[in-house]
Amino acid sequence: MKFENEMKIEFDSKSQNEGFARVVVAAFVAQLDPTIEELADIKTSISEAVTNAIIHGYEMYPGKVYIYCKIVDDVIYVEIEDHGKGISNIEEARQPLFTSKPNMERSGMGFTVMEAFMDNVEVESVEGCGTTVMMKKTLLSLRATKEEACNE
Amino acid sequence: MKFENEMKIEFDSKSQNEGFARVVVAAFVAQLDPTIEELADIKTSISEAVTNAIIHGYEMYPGKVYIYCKIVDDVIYVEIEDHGKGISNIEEARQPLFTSKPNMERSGMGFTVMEAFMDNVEVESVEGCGTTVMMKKTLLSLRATKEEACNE
Amino acid sequence: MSLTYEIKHRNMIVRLDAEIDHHKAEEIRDRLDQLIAMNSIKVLIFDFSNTVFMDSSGIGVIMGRYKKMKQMGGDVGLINVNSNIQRVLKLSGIYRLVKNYESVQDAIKRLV
Amino acid sequence: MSLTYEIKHRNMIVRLDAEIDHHKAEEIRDRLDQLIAMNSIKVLIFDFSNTVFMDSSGIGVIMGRYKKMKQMGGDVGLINVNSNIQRVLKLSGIYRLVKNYESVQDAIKRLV
Ligand SMILES: Nc1ncnc2c1ncn2[C@@H]1O[C@H](COP(=O)(O)OP(=O)(O)O)[C@@H](O)[C@H]1O
Ligand SMILES: Nc1ncnc2c1ncn2[C@@H]1O[C@H](COP(=O)(O)OP(=O)(O)O)[C@@H](O)[C@H]1O
Repeated sequence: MKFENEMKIEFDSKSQNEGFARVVVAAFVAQLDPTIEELADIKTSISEAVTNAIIHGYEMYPGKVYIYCKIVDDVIYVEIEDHGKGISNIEEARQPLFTSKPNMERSGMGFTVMEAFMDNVEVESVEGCGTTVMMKKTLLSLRATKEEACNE
Repeated sequence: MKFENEMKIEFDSKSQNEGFARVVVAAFVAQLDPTIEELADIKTSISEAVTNAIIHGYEMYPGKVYIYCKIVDDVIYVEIEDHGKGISNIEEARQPLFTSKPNMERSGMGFTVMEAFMDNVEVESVEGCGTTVMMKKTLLSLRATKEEACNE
Repeated sequence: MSLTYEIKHRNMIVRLDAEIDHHKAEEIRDRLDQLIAMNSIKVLIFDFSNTVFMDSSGIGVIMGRYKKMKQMGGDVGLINVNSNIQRVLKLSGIYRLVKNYESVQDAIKRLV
Repeated sequence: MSLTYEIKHRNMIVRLDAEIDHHKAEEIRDRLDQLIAMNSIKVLIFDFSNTVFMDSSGIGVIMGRYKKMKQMGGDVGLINVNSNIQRVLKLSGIYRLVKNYESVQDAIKRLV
């Protein structure tokens, strides 16, 4: 039988909610018993996408950040959405070290971190409408445990 | 200036999400630096309302539980909503020890716990449509800290 | 589930989970009833030393075991209950039937 | 903010917060720049021994301080970086400019 669970969360585009978003996703993912490294990968990726929504999507304007999270067996699927200003050139935005806010000391490494730490990252954006980042990761730890259990 | 923050969350009516709901609300409330006792009060009340939505609202049917949480200065406002079967007699339901599921070893103390641990609890319910429990609590710890800061 | 137990002369000490809610309660109840039956337990002591959270579902578990043990001529006691959990238990009036004890020894002395 | 620091002969060791994200980064940056200016710091050592989480905002903070310190003829080093944070730092290529050291002594010896 498939193991499935999903949740949605919506919160204000305030920087103090970045840590909150990490805790929420980490708590939801905890049911899969991830390794410390897997959990760190997911928390870091969430942090990057949520920060981007707040500082690039909404800039100084107040708005809502939406996270949708789904677990199907050992696969975690996360969507981070904002209704902010959108990205005009997604390809350029995803380049390592590219940032539109160097004066804010942004490193331009957000998308690179997500791509390195998750199995798959897709970005959809419409200028003036907002951005959705979709990420997927398979927890190998869980798969390994299951295989062990089968071999016993 | 008013300190304000709000969030909404929506998750499956599965019992493993009871713990998840507690962590989410606790993480959101953490920004107010509650005492251990205040945090325990809030977590316990959330747990009661979410459990009720899952076992009484939806019984064995799958559905969604919704939590809305707002902080205004030192006041925490929480709404727990289900679109389940509703409560026909709210007054009776709120009586200590009243339960419609004694065979499930429910103690009938859920509403009593919420009333004891939160400052104010309101229940709205429409049979066949669902139930919303609205709870409020002022964090005295925060007020005390502020007054101390003023007196210094 | 992280429930562990120890049995001595038909007395069973059960160290409960870190968090007792409805999700956990069902597992705990089934496991306890199985252990009680298999070992003809007379005195059941709930040890809360690992438990940091309990909602009213825990009251149901304790009351259910209390009724069961009493029917069989046994009894139930509690040890190491933290103050937050005590506040939940107090509300329910369960302390008229089931008491907190200082230690396992104390509980067994008074209950057996 | 839980940033603490120690200054010895214009060397400053800064023990950073438990979680470094964009929210914290702004505070950390402002505090560091103030401390660097006030104490004419020459060598800045970031101590990550309390830090359990860092995202790419932390890279920005380190890079920013690195550029600043270099301009003034100073330097920057890192100590006690856990493996998850190292993975974030590695991605950015920052290790070509700023290195991990074994200890405060080691860092000061090589950087001063
Ligand atoms: N949600 C978003 N809304 C608008 N623009 C975005 C969003 N996310 C990323 N961007 C754009 O993509 C660029 C690169 O993002 P990223 O790799 O995370 O680096 P950084 O956040 O350090 O700038 C950003 O500088 C910004 O211009
Ligand atoms: N969300 C809900 N939907 C439908 N019925 C509910 C809901 N919440 C509470 N009730 C009703 O109110 C009764 C009392 O609730 P409560 O005081 O929490 O005790 P318990 O959950 O132990 O039964 C329940 O037994 C149930 O009949």
